[in-house]
Amino acid sequence: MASKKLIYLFPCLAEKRKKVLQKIEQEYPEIKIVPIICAGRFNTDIALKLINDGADGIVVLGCEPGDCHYREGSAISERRFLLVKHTLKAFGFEEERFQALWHKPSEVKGVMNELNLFMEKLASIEQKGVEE
Amino acid sequence: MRKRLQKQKLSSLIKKLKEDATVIAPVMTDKNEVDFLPVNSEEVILSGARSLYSPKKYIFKQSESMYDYTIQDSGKVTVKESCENEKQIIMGIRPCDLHAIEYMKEFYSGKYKDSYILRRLENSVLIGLACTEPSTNCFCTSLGNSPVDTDGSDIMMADAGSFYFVKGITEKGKKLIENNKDIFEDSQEDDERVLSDIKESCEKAILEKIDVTALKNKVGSAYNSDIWKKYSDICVNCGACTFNCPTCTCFDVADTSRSKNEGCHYRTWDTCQNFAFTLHASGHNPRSTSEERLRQRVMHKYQYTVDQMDQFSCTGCGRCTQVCPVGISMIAILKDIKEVVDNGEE
Amino acid sequence: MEKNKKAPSINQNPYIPFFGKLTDIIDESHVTKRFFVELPKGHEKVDFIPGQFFQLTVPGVGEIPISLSDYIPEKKSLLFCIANTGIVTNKIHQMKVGEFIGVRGPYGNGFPIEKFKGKNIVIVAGGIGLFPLRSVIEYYFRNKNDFNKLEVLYGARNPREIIFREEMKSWRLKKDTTCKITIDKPEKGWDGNTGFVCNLVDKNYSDSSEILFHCAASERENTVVLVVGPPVMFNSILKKLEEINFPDDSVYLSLENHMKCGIGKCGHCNCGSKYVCQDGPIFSWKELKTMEKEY
Amino acid sequence: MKKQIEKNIKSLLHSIWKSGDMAISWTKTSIPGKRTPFFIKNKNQIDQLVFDTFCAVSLATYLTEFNRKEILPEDFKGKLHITCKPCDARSVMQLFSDMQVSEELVNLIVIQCDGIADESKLTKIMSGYVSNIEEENDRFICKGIGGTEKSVPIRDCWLDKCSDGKNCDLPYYYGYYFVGNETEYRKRISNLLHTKTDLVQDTMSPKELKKLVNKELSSCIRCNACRNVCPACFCSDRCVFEQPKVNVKYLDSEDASKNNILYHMIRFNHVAPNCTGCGECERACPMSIPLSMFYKYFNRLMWEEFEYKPGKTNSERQKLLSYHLGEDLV
Repeated sequence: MASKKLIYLFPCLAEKRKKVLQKIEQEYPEIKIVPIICAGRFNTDIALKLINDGADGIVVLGCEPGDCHYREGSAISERRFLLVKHTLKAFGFEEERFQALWHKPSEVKGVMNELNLFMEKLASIEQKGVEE
Repeated sequence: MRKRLQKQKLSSLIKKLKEDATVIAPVMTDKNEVDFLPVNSEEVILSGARSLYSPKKYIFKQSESMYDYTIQDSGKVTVKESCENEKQIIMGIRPCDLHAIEYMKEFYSGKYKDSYILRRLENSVLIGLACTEPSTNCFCTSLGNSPVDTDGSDIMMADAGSFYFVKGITEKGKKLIENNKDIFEDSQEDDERVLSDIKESCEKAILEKIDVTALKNKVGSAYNSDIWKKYSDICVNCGACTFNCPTCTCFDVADTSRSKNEGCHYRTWDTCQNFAFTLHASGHNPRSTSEERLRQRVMHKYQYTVDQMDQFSCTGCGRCTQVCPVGISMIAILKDIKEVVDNGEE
Repeated sequence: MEKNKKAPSINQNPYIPFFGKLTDIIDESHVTKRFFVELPKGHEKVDFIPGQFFQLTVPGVGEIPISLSDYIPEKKSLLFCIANTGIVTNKIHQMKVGEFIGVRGPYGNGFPIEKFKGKNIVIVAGGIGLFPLRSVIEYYFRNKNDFNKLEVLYGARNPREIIFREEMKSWRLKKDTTCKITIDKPEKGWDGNTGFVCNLVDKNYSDSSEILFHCAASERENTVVLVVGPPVMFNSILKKLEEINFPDDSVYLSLENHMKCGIGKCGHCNCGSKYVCQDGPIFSWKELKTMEKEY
Repeated sequence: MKKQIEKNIKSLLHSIWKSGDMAISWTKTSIPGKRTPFFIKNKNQIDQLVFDTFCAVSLATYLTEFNRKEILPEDFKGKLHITCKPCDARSVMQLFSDMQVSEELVNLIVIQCDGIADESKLTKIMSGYVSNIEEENDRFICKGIGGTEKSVPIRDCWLDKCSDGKNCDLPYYYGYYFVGNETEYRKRISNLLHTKTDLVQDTMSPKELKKLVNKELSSCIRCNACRNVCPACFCSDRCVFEQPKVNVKYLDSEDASKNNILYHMIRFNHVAPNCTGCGECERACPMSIPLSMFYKYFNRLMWEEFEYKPGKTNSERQKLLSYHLGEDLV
């Protein structure tokens, strides 16, 4: 049952990220890609809203902390994302639904690997839900 | 039409009524509070003081859809009105809440008629219950109401020890009694005295009494006084008072979309204590301070509706005082107003 | 106002709009546009008094009150002039010809136009306040014989925000009509008046109102002043009018409290014991003096 | 004992009062068991203040409202004295460290507290309203409106946070006055602080928890009481929920219960880094929603992840919203 998943990807708009995004579009056409300026600029409330409205997963794709074009951008959001995960947990959503991926803009393989893992996790959550 | 209902027959009455309507009555929730909820049969609580939550939510819902829209491919929009026609019977409403429903009925009529609420009122049978015990916050007698008032109800009940004294008030109520006449018994001649007994004992137990009726049309003169500042300092402008108030009628209207072409237009409760309530699109806010918003709430209850409809829109249930997280008491405000008004007259 | 309409029954739901087609959209200034809405079958006839407003709905976005600028019976369409200020107006600005917009109304009391007959009309407007007054101006020209002179005093923030530019030129050419425009601050390429619109009702100002200050005293007595604009603006106008002892029952203002339902139920526009949407939005200065200052 | 503390507060205030000062404290209302905040604007009002077992309202909330309204009188030129229970004192500390209120302005008076009772809990225990309450040692002697009389242990009416004891520690701050016996107080709470409590988040599966959250929050009426009494919610009129022009309308669903979950999720997501666990939200909630099940979780999270307890000192910057280059992550 891999059909009809609602997954949002928020990539930061580093120049060299185009290649990855193309690849993701090819492999996972169901993922909705919403570009943002920087992962540090990501409004975490939106993640909460989307998941509450029934999205299956949210992925934020940003540069490694310390490597961010805006210096502290992704580092500060790393901490905030931790809070989002715990907010989800506290309210009875699976925290795995929210995931931040930190990669160099030019990297493709690593991103795809992690994305695969993420998709598998989502599938297993669903499996669990069915079993229960 | 006067009848008796033996207490053990109550559950069979509810069972019978449930056949063609939802029966709503005060029950004990798992948080140990009395609330109006749809009931099965036995757990109904028809004793003690009025419930913390009013039955307003079954007439004026916290949020309700007003219409659904669909945008067709041609761009045309079709609208489907949300229309509830479910019958409901609300039991155990105390006179203060009955007054509130009566007020609401009048407010939502007028030149333009709020069809959602009026339709729901038409589909409901309201069974009142004479109030045997006040809460610490009650002050209905201050507003000229009494714990055994029947206006607003279709049927009035009163606890008379082993049985309930039942009185059909409106046609709707009398019909209901007629349909279930095997459950009711005929009443004795002096049963009516129950009401006056309850009235006497209940009124005696009310802690606070201040003659608000004498203030009718005079509350407005306290508009510029400094009592508002005293309370607005403390007030946190949360709106718990307005949402728990049985007569607060304000609502907000908004649209939401379910998909690209579908969605609904709905309304939710709103409160004048909210900063954004009066905010203009330009950024100007007529009631930008806490003081003005608190004054609006009090003035609206005791002056503005007197101007518009010649009645207070407060029934003295005291819920605003009870739920206030910082302990602002409506009676204290009224006492201050009275002082200001009296001083002004001298 | 005589409202000879029958009171509707419960089943006539006043909250349900009907949908009209946008037949034409014209850019007015850089933040305002004109929208012509064609009335659908069954709703062609509109009993409307200048100054009344309609509730416009964009499905899925929201509902807002907008004053009617004109009703064109020949074309069976309504003219709304809308500034881009909030979420809903922004959405309306993005709409294209052929799309549908929800309309219900007209609501409010409108200007007591019958009372104005045989009098001079002075219109004072700031910014987009001229939009609702356009219906009065159109009414004036259609029933020219009923009225005396007309003067439009208009203040805009800057020349780019001046609305009804072309119309104003044509109004000026007509008999008995004057138009005066002012912008808030001096700007390159503007050789007209500068300063706030309240200057135009100041007797010491060089280019002040013709009817109020440069005509016979009897003319001034036979005049009504209609003011529409933000609260800051109309308060300063009222101050100026107070200085010349202008009678308060000949000044009419439009309040623009936040409204949601348009029919006096939602409580947002409550101001004292009045609901601005139902008892207003047009109030005379005399009424306003007795009301709480919550507008 | 309590009478003595009240007396001490009054005499302390009298001794430190200078003209132009203001104080925030509690006073009685006409309703038994209800205390209301009280703004003392001149010296002869000091004697009206009350401190007893029912002073539940946290006065720290009012410090957040300096931006919102003019609570200071026009002739204010001195200090703002604020009486606090130890748990509220930590909220004040948090406001200091978030730079919401200047330390120079506020004079903190911490009062020894042996647990605060909740009037609504008393009503529930009595299963009726009370017309008169008297305190005797550690019991309330209550007289019901119907005429019944009952003695109730004070401990049964305590606010949840008082029986837990996790919020009772004093902040590390040199500048407060303590009314009562500080060493005795510290001794009493020292063994309370490290009790471990189980949270629903640990014991329940997400699905069960979701059900529970759904059930509890479906009764929320969105009156904003939890937000407005929260000392950590200092955005007042500029709160996200009150922005008419926000592009994303967060709460636009006609389904109220779904909406409520989002409201509380966003609220906790915003305040969790500053939440001292004062429990005001739960106390203020007119629908008795057990909001503690959420804030306790976040309190523990802050401690476990960052060794950070909001409100511990007046200068520690909260960890979730600040970052300096080179600092360790998480």
